[in-house]
Amino acid sequence: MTALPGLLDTETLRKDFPILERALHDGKKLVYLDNAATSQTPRQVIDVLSEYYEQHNANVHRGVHVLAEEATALYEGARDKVAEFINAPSRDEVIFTKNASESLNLVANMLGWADEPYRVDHETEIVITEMEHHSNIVPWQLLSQRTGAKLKWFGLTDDGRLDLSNIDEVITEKTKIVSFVLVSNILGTHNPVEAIVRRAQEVGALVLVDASQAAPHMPLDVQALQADFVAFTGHKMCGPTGIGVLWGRQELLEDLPPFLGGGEMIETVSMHSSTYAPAPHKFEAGTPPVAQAVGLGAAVDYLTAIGMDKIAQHEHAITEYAVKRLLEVPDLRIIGPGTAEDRGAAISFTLGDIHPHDVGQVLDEQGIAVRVGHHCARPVCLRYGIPATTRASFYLYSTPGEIDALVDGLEHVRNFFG
Amino acid sequence: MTALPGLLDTETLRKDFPILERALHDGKKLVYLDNAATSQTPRQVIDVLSEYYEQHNANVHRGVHVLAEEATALYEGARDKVAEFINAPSRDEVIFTKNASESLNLVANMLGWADEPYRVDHETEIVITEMEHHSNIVPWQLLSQRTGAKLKWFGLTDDGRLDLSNIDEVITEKTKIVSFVLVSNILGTHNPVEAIVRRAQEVGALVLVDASQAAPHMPLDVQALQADFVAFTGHKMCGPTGIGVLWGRQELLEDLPPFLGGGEMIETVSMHSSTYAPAPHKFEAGTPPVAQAVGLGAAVDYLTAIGMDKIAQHEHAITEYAVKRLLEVPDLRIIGPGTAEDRGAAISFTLGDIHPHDVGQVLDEQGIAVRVGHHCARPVCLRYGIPATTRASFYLYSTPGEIDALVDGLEHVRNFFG
Amino acid sequence: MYQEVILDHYKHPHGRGLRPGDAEVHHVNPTCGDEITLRVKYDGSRIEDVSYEGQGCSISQASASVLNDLLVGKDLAEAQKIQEVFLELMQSKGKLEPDDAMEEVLEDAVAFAGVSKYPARVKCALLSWMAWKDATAQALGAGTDAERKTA
Amino acid sequence: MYQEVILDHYKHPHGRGLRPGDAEVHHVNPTCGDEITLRVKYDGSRIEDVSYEGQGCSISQASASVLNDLLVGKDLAEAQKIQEVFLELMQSKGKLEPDDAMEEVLEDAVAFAGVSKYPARVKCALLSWMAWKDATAQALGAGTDAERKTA
Ligand SMILES: Cc1ncc(COP(=O)(O)O)c(C=O)c1O
Ligand SMILES: Cc1ncc(COP(=O)(O)O)c(C=O)c1O
Repeated sequence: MTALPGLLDTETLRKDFPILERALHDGKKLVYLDNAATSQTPRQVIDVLSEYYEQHNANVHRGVHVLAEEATALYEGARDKVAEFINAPSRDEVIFTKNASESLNLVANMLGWADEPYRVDHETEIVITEMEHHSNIVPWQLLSQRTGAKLKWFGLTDDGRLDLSNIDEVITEKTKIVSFVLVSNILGTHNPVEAIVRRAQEVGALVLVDASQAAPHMPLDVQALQADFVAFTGHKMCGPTGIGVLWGRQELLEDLPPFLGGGEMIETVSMHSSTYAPAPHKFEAGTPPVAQAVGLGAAVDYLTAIGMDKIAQHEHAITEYAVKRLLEVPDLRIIGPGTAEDRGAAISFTLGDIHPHDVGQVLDEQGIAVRVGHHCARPVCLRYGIPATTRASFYLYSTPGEIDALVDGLEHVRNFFG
Repeated sequence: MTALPGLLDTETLRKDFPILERALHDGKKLVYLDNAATSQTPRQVIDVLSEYYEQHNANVHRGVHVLAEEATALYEGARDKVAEFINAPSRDEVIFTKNASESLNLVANMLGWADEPYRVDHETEIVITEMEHHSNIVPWQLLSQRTGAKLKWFGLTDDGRLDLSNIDEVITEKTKIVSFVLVSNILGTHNPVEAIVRRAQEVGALVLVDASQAAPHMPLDVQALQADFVAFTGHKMCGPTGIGVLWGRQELLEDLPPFLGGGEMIETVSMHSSTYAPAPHKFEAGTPPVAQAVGLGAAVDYLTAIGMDKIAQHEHAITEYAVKRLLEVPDLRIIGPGTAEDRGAAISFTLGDIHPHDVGQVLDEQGIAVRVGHHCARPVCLRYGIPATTRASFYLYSTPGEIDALVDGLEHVRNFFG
Repeated sequence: MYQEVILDHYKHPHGRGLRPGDAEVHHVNPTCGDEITLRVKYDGSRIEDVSYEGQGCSISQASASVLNDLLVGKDLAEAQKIQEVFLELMQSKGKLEPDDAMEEVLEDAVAFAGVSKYPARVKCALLSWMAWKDATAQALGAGTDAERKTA
Repeated sequence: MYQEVILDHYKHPHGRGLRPGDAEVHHVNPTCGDEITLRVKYDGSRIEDVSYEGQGCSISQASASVLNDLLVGKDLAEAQKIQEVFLELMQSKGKLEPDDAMEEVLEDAVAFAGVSKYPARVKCALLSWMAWKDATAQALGAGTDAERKTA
């Protein structure tokens, strides 16, 4: 076992994750390196979910009976936890959605239906980047098609970073919204928020940060980011599936129009017209993912107890080790930053001309779970002229031993197809 | 204990629901009569959820590793189960959403962005009814405001049924969509689908049926309904929160445009344009509520094993008994059909001039959980000139003894405020 | 939560009915349909009348009655003090035991302490108080507190 | 799943390269980025050539090579029969043990039986076959099978 400085006590911590005990393919131990796709769920979260259904389940906000009040308190309590986790100035700025994709679409739709000065229309421009997840590309393509707004984007440098050299031409007086990823799920790149926010503020554009790959892995402070909206997703941060978050600045949430209509989001309804509840409820139509929000609250408690700074430190050490070890593998080319500086714990690579699908399959036969494909970021593959990549991504429970297993596995892949 | 014909063996069956064992307020046994708001969750579903996170959790559709294939098989297996449950001609017609509200908004948005002949615009009309849940009102008000389409509706008769006497004036050649509730959550009314569908087909309008209060309680056959879309929600049918369903006819799903954009719903993406995956994936952007779909599949298994016809029979017997017993309570007025014919298992009522909030609170003190308020159907309250109602709603585990407890509780309420 | 005092105010509300005023607001509790129409009449900064009409549960009705008792005749500053103390009590989640000082300020209204344990009912108890605050802002053209829309 | 036969076809693909044809299609496997450009050339109802270029995993590449082997020279009806049997095998979820009759029809392609256990890879194995079906429909103007858009 390799000892690296800054590692968490993974031996203890891995016991919290029942799935990490699983044996695959005749007894091979699971080496789970697909954390950028989804993280595993600790016992503490699974138990909270069961307890919710066994003890407190009810619809929220509408009841005077005990269960309804308990469920409401748990649901709204989860909002408090998330607000604190991201240092939101107000709990009412935290909107629960079903995933990060809905959060991103929510902003696109708010702006499409907004009044001035927010309205996106054919005279305005939208700015994204070439390293976005499809969930931060397609909503803007749809908005652009439907409003006539022009979609622009930042390109990438050869080493997998944003090319901001032409920032003043990309973000202009016409720009209404700049939406970009804080940490790329394919390249691992950690993007420079400040430069982009500064320019956006100069021209009066709003800023949406896709923090799906950041919230799970590092301290996230929405006030420090100075963005207007921040989106992330529960299942990548030890939480359940079916829950996402959009944080937005209160004045904006007050001014912007609703998206989905229905129960919970109204103030009063007649057949002729309706008025809407204040945020966050204005944006939470229908019965919310109650148990899932409660589960996310438990995940936040779990992560906070360990400490987000400690988790970031652990992952940095693991990533540094992984970069070093991977670069020892012949014919392996990292797609993205070639060091552990300003990068997250997802590393994409190609292995000679062995197709990633084959790499992934042969690794799987050894119990090693990685992701292969375009990782919902196909423009990045186009940019670097590759059909797909293999991606290994780490989390708080990842160990140097797992990196060693990956490297051994890759050797085996090379021999197999050699 | 009253013995009624057609009852299920609730003594055995209630053991499946841990929450029904709960004691409230110093040992009072929970009498849960708020099933129209949300149903309780059987052990069988809770266990499947835990097992998912403990054994199979992964992101779906994108992976070649074992966990990803297992999670995908479970998720898509749940789609098969739901398709069978509603007798869908094809599994690809089943779209997973986060709740019924999203399902209803999805249709409204599809039609707003559709090409001819489906497009809703300022020359066309939308038809709903006065007994809709807010989730089937507000999306159409938003669509009407945003497209200029005219919103029309069927009124109600004094005994809580749809007034279809002017059906030919309400549904006209201009009508693009007729959206109505199969069973009302406030009145309990079971609506006559055939008459409405026939008229809609005559004029070439699409039909959306809100089956949120039907799917949990009776056999549902989307082919027999002859509707174009059917929406319902998981948490009212023994499933988890955070999952809903939209069923739609395949040709329509092929022709209609997507709503939310993102991962999973694409075929291929470049910065300049994207193409979309075939349905159902076209309408499932982002990581879906995987565990919740799997949980819904388990709920469908649970209900099917008991038998939807048997459940319907049980609830009919319970409802008949409840109507009879409630009408014995002085000053109690049922809002909605005054018999058990063509009605579901939700009964709304007023009790003299005691405000429903007070009725609900005093019942709660006795461990009896009912809902009070406008039940997200405020136009119904306006129609009948009442501020709110008290609603008792039953499910497969409801017993005659619980009806008796309710009636005793209401006597206590009358004495308290008398 | 149903203290004798509350039931009394509910059954025999004080100052109910709409009388002439300087401003009128209509507030709704969207979750349950409680409604109140409330008017305030000021004589300078002195509250000459608070009149109201509404429908709702015992808590919201009794609370309006208590409000009328407590605020009519008071000076605005004093009334705001009372409103703040009542708000504090209602937001205490049942954890605040009213002391003598509070009882002196709130009089009958301390009976609402038990209501603060029930989040769904806190809104009922506060409905008339929020309406009064809003109406006052309108009547005196003061401040930025009229964020709730009136119909 | 990586049978010797499959690896052989992957390393030494048969009939690879684009040659003149009557129709060309481009198919993509959206989940993984496998791509194929495929042309068919018909002489009446006889398949004169199936030529292709593509990038993708060993399974998709080997499958295109096997397809070329199996279909070139065949009559359309016979080719469709082969395609259907291959489809059946691939959709069998690993539960179908190819018998002699099937082996007679599919020859080398029975090696793909193991792939059918892996849903994510079935699409790879079928990519060229779906492209062939589509191209054939275009070339012969036949049927309604061209539902997948080509780029
Ligand atoms: C008739 C009806 N339609 C729609 C809904 C909305 O369902 P959900 O809140 O799960 O979106 C409900 C329940 O709240 C309902 O009873
Ligand atoms: C950077 C990034 N943005 C957005 C998403 C979308 O998250 P979800 O699939 O939970 O909606 C993901 C993950 O899939 C991601 O990695």
